[in-house]
Amino acid sequence: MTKQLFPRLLGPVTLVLLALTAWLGLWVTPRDAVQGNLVRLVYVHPAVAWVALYVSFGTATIASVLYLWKRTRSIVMDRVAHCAMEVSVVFIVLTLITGSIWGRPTWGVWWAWDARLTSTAILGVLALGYLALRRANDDQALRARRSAVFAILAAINVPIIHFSVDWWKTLHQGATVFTANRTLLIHGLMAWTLLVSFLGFTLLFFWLLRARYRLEVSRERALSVSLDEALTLRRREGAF
Amino acid sequence: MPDAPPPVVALHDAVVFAGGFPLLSGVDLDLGAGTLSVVTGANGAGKTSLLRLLGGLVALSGGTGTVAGVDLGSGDLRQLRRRVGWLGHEGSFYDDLSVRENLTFAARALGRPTGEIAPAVARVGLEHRIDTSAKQLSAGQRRRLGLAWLLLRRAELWLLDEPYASLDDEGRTFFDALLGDVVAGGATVVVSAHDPLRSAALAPRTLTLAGGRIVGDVS
Amino acid sequence: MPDAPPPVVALHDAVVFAGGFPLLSGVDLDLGAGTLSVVTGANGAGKTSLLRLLGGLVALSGGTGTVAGVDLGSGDLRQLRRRVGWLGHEGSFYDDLSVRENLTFAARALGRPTGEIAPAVARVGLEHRIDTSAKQLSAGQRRRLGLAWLLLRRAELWLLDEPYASLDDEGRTFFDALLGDVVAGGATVVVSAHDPLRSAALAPRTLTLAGGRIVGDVS
Amino acid sequence: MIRTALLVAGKDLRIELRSRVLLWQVVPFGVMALLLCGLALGPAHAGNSPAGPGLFYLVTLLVTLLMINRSQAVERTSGTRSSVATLGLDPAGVFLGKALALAVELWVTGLVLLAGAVLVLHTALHGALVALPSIAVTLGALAAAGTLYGALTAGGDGSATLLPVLALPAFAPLLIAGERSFSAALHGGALWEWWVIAAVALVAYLAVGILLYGVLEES
Amino acid sequence: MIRTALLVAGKDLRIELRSRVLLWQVVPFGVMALLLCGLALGPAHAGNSPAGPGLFYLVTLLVTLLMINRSQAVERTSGTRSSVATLGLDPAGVFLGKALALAVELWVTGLVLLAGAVLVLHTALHGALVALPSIAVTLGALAAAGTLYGALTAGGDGSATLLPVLALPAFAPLLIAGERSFSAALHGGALWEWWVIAAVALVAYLAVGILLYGVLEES
Ligand code: HEM
Ligand SMILES: Nc1ncnc2c1ncn2[C@@H]1O[C@H](COP(=O)(O)OP(=O)(O)OP(=O)(O)O)[C@@H](O)[C@H]1O
Ligand SMILES: Nc1ncnc2c1ncn2[C@@H]1O[C@H](COP(=O)(O)OP(=O)(O)OP(=O)(O)O)[C@@H](O)[C@H]1O
Ligand SMILES: [Mg+2]
Ligand SMILES: [Mg+2]
Repeated sequence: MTKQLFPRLLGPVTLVLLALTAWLGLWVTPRDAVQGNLVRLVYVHPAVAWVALYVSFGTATIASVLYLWKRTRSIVMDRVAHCAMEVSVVFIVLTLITGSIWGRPTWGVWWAWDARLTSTAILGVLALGYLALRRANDDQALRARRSAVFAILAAINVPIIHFSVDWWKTLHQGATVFTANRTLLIHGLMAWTLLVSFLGFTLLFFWLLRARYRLEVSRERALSVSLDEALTLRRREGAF
Repeated sequence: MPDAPPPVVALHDAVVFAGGFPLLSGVDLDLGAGTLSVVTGANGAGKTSLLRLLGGLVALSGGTGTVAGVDLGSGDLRQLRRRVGWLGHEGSFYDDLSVRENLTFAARALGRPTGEIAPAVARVGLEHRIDTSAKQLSAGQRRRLGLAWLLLRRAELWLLDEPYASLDDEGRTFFDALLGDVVAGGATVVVSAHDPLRSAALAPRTLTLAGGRIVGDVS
Repeated sequence: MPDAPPPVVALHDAVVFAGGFPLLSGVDLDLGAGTLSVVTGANGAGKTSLLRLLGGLVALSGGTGTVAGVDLGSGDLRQLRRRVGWLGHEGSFYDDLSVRENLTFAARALGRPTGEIAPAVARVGLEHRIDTSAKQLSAGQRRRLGLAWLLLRRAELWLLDEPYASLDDEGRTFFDALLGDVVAGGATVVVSAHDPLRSAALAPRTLTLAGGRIVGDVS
Repeated sequence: MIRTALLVAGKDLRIELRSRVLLWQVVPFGVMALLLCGLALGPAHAGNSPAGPGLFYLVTLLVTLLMINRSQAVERTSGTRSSVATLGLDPAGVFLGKALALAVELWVTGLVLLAGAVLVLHTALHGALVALPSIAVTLGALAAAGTLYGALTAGGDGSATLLPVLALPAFAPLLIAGERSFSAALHGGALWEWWVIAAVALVAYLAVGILLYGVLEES
Repeated sequence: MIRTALLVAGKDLRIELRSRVLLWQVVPFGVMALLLCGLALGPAHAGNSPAGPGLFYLVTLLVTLLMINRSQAVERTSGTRSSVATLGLDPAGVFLGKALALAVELWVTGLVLLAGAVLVLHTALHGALVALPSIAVTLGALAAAGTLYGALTAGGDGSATLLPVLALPAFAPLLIAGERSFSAALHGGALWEWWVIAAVALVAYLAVGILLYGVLEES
């Protein structure tokens, strides 16, 4: 019962949280003295970036590690890694877009050669590279192993992105929402709205991941039906 | 209690897919140690694919199989490959190295004394080409180099894909003699071929493939 | 006055060097139109090299030669290649293109109607592989694709290097029939082979090579 | 000649579509290189930087080298060469066709890179649009020159490494001309001079290719 | 493991000696690229220019990409793969051996390029000598990473183009570290920090390679 309840609630809860974020972010919270209405992007951009870096890329990396470890090796892990990486591309692109939209009025440019921005873009190319690597190999097992290794190598970029603001003094905001010792710097309504947005986008990721995974499974099921057909056809080849 | 030695090859309903196409569509096969089998069948029947499966060069997609004690589904295919001697359609060496250097590499990799190289080369009749680089060899000479490489191997399981192709008469005679020696030495040999073997003395088991399955089995 | 038609192939003391090694060491050869010749000889005797010379794929280093009216020394080898049908040791197509696309390319390049493709494919028995890409074909299927490619060519001079290798029984029978047709149609065919041809009806001239020279000639 | 050119170009583009190397590999490579170059320049330099056109062409150069290799590799998988050589295609047509296919691929990649430059390097959109015809011509010239040099280096040992050595000096003037005319489009200045140089180079390389491609093809 | 490593490294270096790709193609390419870069900088900038180390490493990067391709291509000519796979070599040893061979080649090329930088870019000789150990470590790390990424992309469609996409982000930090420590050697500054980064990267890549190379090899 509960086992079925959770996935079924995932979609509605996500929608409610995102709607709540929109309502709180657009109507309830105040304008900022300096940034004006632009500050409302704070309810989108950090949450999307968080999902892109840690939740989705992290899921892909963990699944890859689990695939490579002999005891937990299974096609499920490979599929999860693949699907999470695809969703990750979406969130990285969203991070870049929301960041650019925010950057245009605040920094006066759509793009700057800031360490965080560049490394985020490189992470996007790496995610695309992962998908390209998958395409380049036909053999299922080899593809799974190679892409898992690559995902892990690519994940080194995530901490680099995170610390880039400290290592290179840059344009991009430093850690403003959470400081190193995990205390919230912003207070009141804004903090709650932020929390809701983080939750909402995180759930959105899992929702998308689940949808993508099911698509993959049904695709594979269709494939295995066609494989069975191919098998009978092949056997018939020898019949005459 | 154990009456018979375990078979070297034991496949049960083995299926191999490549790019959605079934190369093998359910093969059942048992081969004992020290046996010689010839696999025949029309073009595209799956002979090469069967040999590749036995050599651990492709993975099993369905069914079960054990070769030389290694489980094809869950075992370490690299272990298997070490014990297999493979001769493919095309010669398989470093093109830029000479005959001698190729064989030295193989001997070192296998931990064999390099003293065995000269006799192997002489046996396949490449003495006067020993310092020619592999890419300059003719088709039959490449095949002979492959045989010399196999001679160094002393594998448990020999997989030979159309070994006769592009060998001349003398080469085929020599090859038949070699097969006899190998089988007598206790190794298992699987040969794919379109013609029956030359030497009647070998009396192999003949497996006929069609559509990725075994449809005939005559010993 | 002219009593006999000029020979299609006329070599006089032809020598071919590659990297300082004589592949052919003085070949004298005359072949008339509409004849079938089989070149045999030990591995490394120079069979492939002779065919490559006749196809304009290597240059003459010494002696003289004319093939299909083109002087090998001073003529336009491209002219010659246009008139030659070549089937090499290994299949020779664009690996990423399907059987159909490869043949369409050839047909277009030769200015043949694409309507001839389907019959050619059917004739070599590749109908059910027509949309498979060339790199996925088995060894024998590649050989068959090569034959289909040749069927489109309608060349004057056919050069076939070990065509039997990796063809199955049915394929060889078909191939013999094809040879009969081609020779009857007036084309000249040179085949290199290690076995005698299947069909006794063909009655070819047999040239034996050794050490880059012709040492036997039986018709 | 034109028919052959279209045939060859169609074949090359079809292989490209089939293997998706351009889409999945070359374009991401270009974007990545652009990003890294931007990073290397550092924040101080970015922002409608005068280096924009230079970087654009530098990355284009790298991409071109990759694509030329690919364009030549297609022609020499296993036995493709002998077979296609015996089609006796008009070399001028082959040259034009391969250059055309390469140009199409370069134009597509160039558009993506241009978009990247506008977004990432803040190259002015208007300037980029003004520069478009000059870029098209320069990339065309690059394709013609690249095909020529590709044929020059193809087939030998390690041709992938020989190509850049020979081609770089030839490409350099093209790149400089392209960069100047792009800069001129951005910042105002004599646009035509450099435009004309690229156009002359295009015509010259095409002429040389049409005349000499046959000589470059291996015998 | 060490024995296998030395065997494989010896084989790779011997092939390299035999084919002379390094001597005749890679090194000239590097020198050429260095010259063009110097030219692009213009006379104003030349003369112990601060760009020296950056250019040196940029050229090294290009050279490395070429050499990785070459190092992998050697393993997959026609049938090499199946035969060598059946030698069952220890993958950790293969990785170490190939990385070692690549490192040796990179060191040789690096020395030539360094000499070129001193002569052409007027990089101070003394500084270059001080930088030597750091360059050696950086190139070693590059070789280890390159071997890893080479295996990752090997064999697939268009691996030559996939390699740079995947490897560039991994190489970039190495190059930056190398460049900084080279600059520090020239102009004074903290040498050790960057040195340590390169050394850590070297050890990390070696460890990853030893652990995971077997996973990357084709089945
Ligand atoms: C294309 C441009 C941008 C990109 C690619 C980008 C990327 C990122 C990434 C990857 C993070 C997550 C870092 C982490 O959690 O470790 C992040 C966080 C954040 N970004 Fe951006 N960003 C961009 C522009 C902007 C702009 C213009 C602003 C505001 C002026 C901004 C404000 C923030 C804030 C406040 C955070 C949360 C910081 C924290 O709590 O650690 N970003 N961004
Ligand atoms: N990736 C693939 N996709 C589709 N079909 C494939 C693929 N790989 C192989 N095939 C097909 O698998 C079949 C089996 O090939 P295999 O090489 O095992 O045949 P074979 O018995 O060795 O034939 P031959 O006598 O010609 O060597 C062939 O029909 C081939 O076309
Ligand atoms: N570049 C070269 N340097 C030295 N020897 C060479 C070179 N190229 C070819 N050879 C030699 O030339 C000889 C002739 O080769 P060719 O391929 O013509 O023989 P073949 O009769 O076709 O043999 P097979 O029956 O094995 O196909 C071979 O002995 C080969 O080793
Ligand atoms: Mg076969
Ligand atoms: Mg031959």
